[in-house]
Amino acid sequence: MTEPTRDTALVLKLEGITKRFGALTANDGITLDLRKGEILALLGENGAGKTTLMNILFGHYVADEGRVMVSDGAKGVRELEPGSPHAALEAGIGMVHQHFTLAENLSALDNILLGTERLASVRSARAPARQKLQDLMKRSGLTVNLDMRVSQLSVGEKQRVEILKALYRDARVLVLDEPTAVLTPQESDTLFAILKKLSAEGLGIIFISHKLAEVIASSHRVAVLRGGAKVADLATADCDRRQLAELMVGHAISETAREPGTPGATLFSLNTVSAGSGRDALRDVTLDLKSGEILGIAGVSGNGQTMLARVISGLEPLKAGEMQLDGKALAASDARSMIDMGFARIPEDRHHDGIVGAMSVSENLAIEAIRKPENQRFGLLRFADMASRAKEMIKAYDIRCQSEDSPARLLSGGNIQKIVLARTLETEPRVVLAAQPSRGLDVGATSEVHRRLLDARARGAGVILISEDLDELMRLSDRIAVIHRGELSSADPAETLDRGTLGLRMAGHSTEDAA
Amino acid sequence: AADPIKVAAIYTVPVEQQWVSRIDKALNAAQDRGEITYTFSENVANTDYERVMREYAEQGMDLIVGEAFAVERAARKVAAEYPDTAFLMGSSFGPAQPNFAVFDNWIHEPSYLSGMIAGATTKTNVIGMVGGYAIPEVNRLMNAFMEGATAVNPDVKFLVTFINSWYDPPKAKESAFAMIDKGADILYAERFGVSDAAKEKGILAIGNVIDTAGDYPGTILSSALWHMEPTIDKAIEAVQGGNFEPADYGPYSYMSYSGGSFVVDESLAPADAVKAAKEKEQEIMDGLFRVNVNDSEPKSTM
Amino acid sequence: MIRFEPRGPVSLPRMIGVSVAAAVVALVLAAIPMLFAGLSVFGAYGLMVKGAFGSLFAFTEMLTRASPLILTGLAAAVAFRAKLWNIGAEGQLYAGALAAVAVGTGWVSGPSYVLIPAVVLAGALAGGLVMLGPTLLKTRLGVDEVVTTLLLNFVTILFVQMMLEGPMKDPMGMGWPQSEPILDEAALPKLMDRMRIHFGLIIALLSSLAVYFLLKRTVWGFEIRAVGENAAAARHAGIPVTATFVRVGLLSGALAGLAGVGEVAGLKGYLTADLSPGFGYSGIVVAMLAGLSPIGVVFAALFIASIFVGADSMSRATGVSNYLADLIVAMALLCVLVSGLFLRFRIRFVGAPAAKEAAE
Amino acid sequence: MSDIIDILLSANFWAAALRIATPLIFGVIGALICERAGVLNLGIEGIFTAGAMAGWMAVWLGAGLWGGVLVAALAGGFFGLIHAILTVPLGLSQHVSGIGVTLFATSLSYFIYRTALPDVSSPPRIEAFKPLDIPGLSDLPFIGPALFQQTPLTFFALALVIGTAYVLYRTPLGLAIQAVGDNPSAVESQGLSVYGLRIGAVVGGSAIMALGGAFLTMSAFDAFFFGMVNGRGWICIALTVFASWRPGKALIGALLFGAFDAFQVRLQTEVGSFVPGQVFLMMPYLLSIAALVVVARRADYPRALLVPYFRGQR
Ligand SMILES: Nc1ncnc2c1ncn2[C@@H]1O[C@H](COP(=O)(O)OP(=O)(O)OP(=O)(O)O)[C@@H](O)[C@H]1O
Ligand SMILES: Nc1ncnc2c1ncn2[C@@H]1O[C@H](COP(=O)(O)OP(=O)(O)OP(=O)(O)O)[C@@H](O)[C@H]1O
Ligand SMILES: [Mg+2]
Ligand SMILES: [Mg+2]
Repeated sequence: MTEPTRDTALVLKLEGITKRFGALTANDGITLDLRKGEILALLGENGAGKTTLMNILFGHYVADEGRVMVSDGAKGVRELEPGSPHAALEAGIGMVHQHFTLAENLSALDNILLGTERLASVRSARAPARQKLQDLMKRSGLTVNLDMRVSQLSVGEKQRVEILKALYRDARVLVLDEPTAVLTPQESDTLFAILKKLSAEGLGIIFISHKLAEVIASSHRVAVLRGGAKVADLATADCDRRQLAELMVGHAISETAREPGTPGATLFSLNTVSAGSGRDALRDVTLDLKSGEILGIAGVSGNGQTMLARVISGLEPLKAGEMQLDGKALAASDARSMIDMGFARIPEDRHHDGIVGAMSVSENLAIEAIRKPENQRFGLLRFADMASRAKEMIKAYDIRCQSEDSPARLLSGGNIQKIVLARTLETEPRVVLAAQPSRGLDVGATSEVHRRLLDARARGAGVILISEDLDELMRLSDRIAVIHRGELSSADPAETLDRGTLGLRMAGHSTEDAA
Repeated sequence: AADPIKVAAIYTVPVEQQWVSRIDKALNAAQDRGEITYTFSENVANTDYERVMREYAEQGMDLIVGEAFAVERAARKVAAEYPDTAFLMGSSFGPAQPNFAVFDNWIHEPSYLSGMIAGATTKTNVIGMVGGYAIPEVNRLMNAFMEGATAVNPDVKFLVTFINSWYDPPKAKESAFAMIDKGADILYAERFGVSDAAKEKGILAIGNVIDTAGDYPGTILSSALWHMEPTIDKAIEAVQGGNFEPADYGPYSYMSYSGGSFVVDESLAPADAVKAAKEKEQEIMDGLFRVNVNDSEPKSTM
Repeated sequence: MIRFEPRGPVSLPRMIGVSVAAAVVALVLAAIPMLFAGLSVFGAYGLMVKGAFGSLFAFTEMLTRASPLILTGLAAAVAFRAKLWNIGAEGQLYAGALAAVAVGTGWVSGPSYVLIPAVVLAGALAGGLVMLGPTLLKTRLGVDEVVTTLLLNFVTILFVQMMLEGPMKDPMGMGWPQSEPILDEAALPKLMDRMRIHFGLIIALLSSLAVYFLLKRTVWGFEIRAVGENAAAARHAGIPVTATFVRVGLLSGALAGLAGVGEVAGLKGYLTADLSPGFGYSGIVVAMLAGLSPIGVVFAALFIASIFVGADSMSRATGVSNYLADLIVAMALLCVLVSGLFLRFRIRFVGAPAAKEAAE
Repeated sequence: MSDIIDILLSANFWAAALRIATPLIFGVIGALICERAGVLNLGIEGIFTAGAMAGWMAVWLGAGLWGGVLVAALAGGFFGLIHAILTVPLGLSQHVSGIGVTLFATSLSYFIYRTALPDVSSPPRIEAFKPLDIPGLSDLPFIGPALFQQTPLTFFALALVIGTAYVLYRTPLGLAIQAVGDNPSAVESQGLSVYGLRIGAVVGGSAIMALGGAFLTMSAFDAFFFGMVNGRGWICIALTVFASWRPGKALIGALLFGAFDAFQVRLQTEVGSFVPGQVFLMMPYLLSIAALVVVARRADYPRALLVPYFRGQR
């Protein structure tokens, strides 16, 4: 990529930002600058302080030390009023948060308009706004149905609304916190094409990502945070993946990959299963999983993956068809029975479905087996045993927490995922369902998840891996099936597939079309 | 005169409640005359009643007045433990030794007479009655009223509603409006709000316990009034004289003791009806006629 | 700008200090209406303390009033732990009282050791059953339980009135809508001669310990906490969410029902439709003051009861309108509520147009 | 059966339904505004009482009827502000703060009333609002008597429904209120103040609730009584859910409840001799629950209802 020259106008400067949460120093004297038309990637492990830094920039948090400078047209730079998102917006900073900040009960248009008009106005001026947005959408390629309620939009569309919110206010700096974590490869590609176009028009962009490939492909410059401090600030052209990964974690990491294996007999299968209704429904899905294999499920988000995971997790009743384990139809398929039959289920939304944030790490580790004799006797909990088992798991899975008694809510995403892994895999399950298991995790945590899944496979378990990350699927899966509009294709050996074919199938073209 | 005696009253409802306001009025009058010092607790919850009684007794009250209706057992027990204090309690039961006297609003006699007036005055032969709760103190007066009305006019029909609150004038008013829609041209105003409906729709109302003729000129046809002065004054006199007896003070609410009175707006009632009622009043005073006491819940008759 | 910073575990002296400070602020505020009514403020405070603690009688009265509050407070605490918003303790209390009376007035006969447990169980069961409806409507049909429980209060109390004017009316009651008296064998024992304090207090204290134990140490308690904190994750982890809600609903209703049992079988001896001066609603306040802690509920109930009984007695001694008592309780409640912040957070006042972050 | 139809066809019946509904309309609209912004306001029962007392007292002291309405709204706003401060920036439990406000507003109103008017065996009266009698319109068949027996406050309530719907759906302020009840961070990230919006909504909503109380003492009746609010506030909380937080449905819900109530009064005199009166009194509550069961599946909760917002909290 052609880089904006160093003397292009400075649009933003962070000077010596330090932020502490109690004993924790989340940001440690960070200095960072951004030029007009520049795309800066911000890298770092989970918990390195990326989001915190951006929140300070946008005025959600106030830094303990340091200041934020913004360009002020011809007059050079001035200090941004700390702690005021309003001031940040006025100064032309737009932010797309790590978690969507959309009111789901309003239309896309109203979300974009929110806060741009005087509250005392007697009428919301929707017509002129619509006009401006239409132009903006045409220019940027970010198209959404402006009148649809946000709750009806797909994840990708929501992401676009978030960016439109910033552009509508004529942002000069756009910050995106992990914008691709929930996007499909195609959506990510489109997004970066748009970002490049916008940067060419002079927008300064900062994006946070854990996906090194896109960082390398799409940024001009990379800044790496580790433990709250900036450890590197390089031109992208000067670095490679391995180097960046090492900078992030501070040591070399090995990427795990699948060894060839010999799958056993069919272990678990779905026969013409239908479930759910509407967008995310499953239609006549047939699938078979052998022991000792990883079966990958690829697909663009919103095509029924969530429903498939819910069905196998025992959270959704079947409308038609049946599930079989060892060739016998399952008698019951609620969550409890699935656990008892040896299913390990890793939910796609680990905060929402994976942990009870207010309960302790130890309780979260025991929750699926709370009625098992090792955790209770006569209905009374055995705390000492729970704690000692928790300590073992914390060690074995390298769960970083203050103690087994701290609330799980305080842990980082990667460590929360490790809690889920520990409690589900510890029981040596026969079937593992992993839904988007590395979403939002840093490279270190991701490789840990991969290692665990491969270990389960090596032990003879069957693993169903639902993912939108094609690299991950290609690296881990023995066979890959594609889900599209609630229908599942037959699974083909991973060796016979490439990204292109998968991409076409995910977009709904049949194999014949592809050939 | 003697030193004023200390009197406390305990009401389970606010003092605005018609019933209780009559006691309050009589006690205030006695205080104004310098015979007593008077203090009261209003809106006392059922559970707290016994504690309040004890606190007043402990404070050395000479006379404690109240309503024991929903707290009979507790009230009698407390009274027994404070034999030096005189208790005069509204009660449906009898007096008890050594110090528990009872009273009640025995104004069924004037109620009967106001019923006679209403029965003779109604043109539609429909009378609406709105009450708070169907308790004996209310039922008794309504029944006497209905009996008086049917005595002079066997064709009269009654509409009865209870609003389940002592204090919801808007609701009482709505009930009254509903009755007017059904043809009632006289309303028996047991609760606040009923006479307002009558006044608004230009029909007549019957007053109960308190005199509201001044508030609704031209609307109050007749009223059965309750006067607590005879009862209270008797009790104060007895306490002052040191000869308080656990008697039934109920009869002091009878017309013959001026505890109850009957008033009629003669410009609104037919003259012969007034005459008949006055004659009946005299019979009652002379002990020649007894009004039935019927505590059962009155029901609509149409 | 105010800035909250979360604190770690709270030390006992700090807790006492903050509580005392809250009480002092509440009393200072209470001085405003007292002055408005023309009272001598310090005299009035003295009378308040005397009214709640000044004699054995005052003290037992305070405990008597606290007993139902402990139980309704527990009812709210248990339900709220599971995020089952039971605002219907008032109705459940009446249902419990009605059942206690139905069983305890001669429907069955027998010695005390049979009748008392029968009355207690009947009351608990009735309270639980009243809560079962809203719970099932919530879990099966998604009907908001705040609303159904609230509305059922009115329905239940009307039903009680209907019973008291109909089949359960005391034939010896001179027409008053009240139940027959509870048999002596079915009445809860008094704890002290000549005082009103009764076995309901013991039931309340034992319930508090039992609920503490349940939540803290049992599988069911674990499941209740998990469902309350994150129902979706609990379901994913195989916890029977519906069954847990039903259990919590039954338990919460039963505790409120026990409060009704205490009031009729321990205190009054028979049932009238004005049995409770809003104990069910106060229970919510008690539970929240206690931070939903079953042990804390006992202290919160004692606090509310002593303020009320003390202020009520003071109003009587000074001849001021006794609505003052409710007013002082309300002000104390608001003060204590705010003081909770000082326990959970370190509060800093800082300059600058700052946005400050807070965390639990 | 034909009696029932007669009742339903009578204009007076619908006039009564609208009259009974009026305080509820104020209450539901007020509660709806608070809840749309994410704050449950159980202070409503006390705010009704405060509005009833303050409005009445102002008129009694000579403020004039509309002056009284203003005073009632200010009183409601005052208690709303207490609730708002406790629940929004301080993030305290909305349930307990609401019940605390109910206790506080009720007892303060009673205490002030009794201390100001210590000796009232017959409560003082004011000259209350009179039904509007608009020549021509009042004489229309059916509509005339049903609509034009009403006092100005009823028309004010109807106008308020339309106004609230307009503000909520058509103005930037309304959009912001809807957004802050759904996802406060959406509001904050667009540079608006979450606290400002929520506090404003609670204060405004409470002021409107108080008008429901004022209607009781200044339109439906002309004096203040203890306990006269009689659970009307709680009903509004229920109706808000029934209305799925929409002003139009709120009006329908309040009217339905008013109709149930007007109907039960009429039915009670019809067949009261066979059925205990309580059965009729239960009817509005039971029918409300039944109505709720019907709409429950579609209820569209403000997602942030009951959830306090702290900036930057995880
Ligand atoms: N409000 C807060 N209170 C306490 N600690 C916080 C708060 N916000 C962030 N932290 C802590 O600060 C550290 C940095 O968090 P931050 O969210 O900035 O990480 P991140 O680099 O964005 O990680 P991820 O890649 O997981 O998004 C973490 O340890 C986190 O737990
Ligand atoms: N996130 C939530 N928040 C609040 N309530 C919830 C939540 N999730 C579920 N519930 C309530 O729990 C009820 C029960 O859910 P569900 O029947 O799926 O549980 P379950 O685990 O299958 O229980 P069981 O197997 O015992 O029937 C739901 O109808 C709903 O009312
Ligand atoms: Mg982050
Ligand atoms: Mg289920």
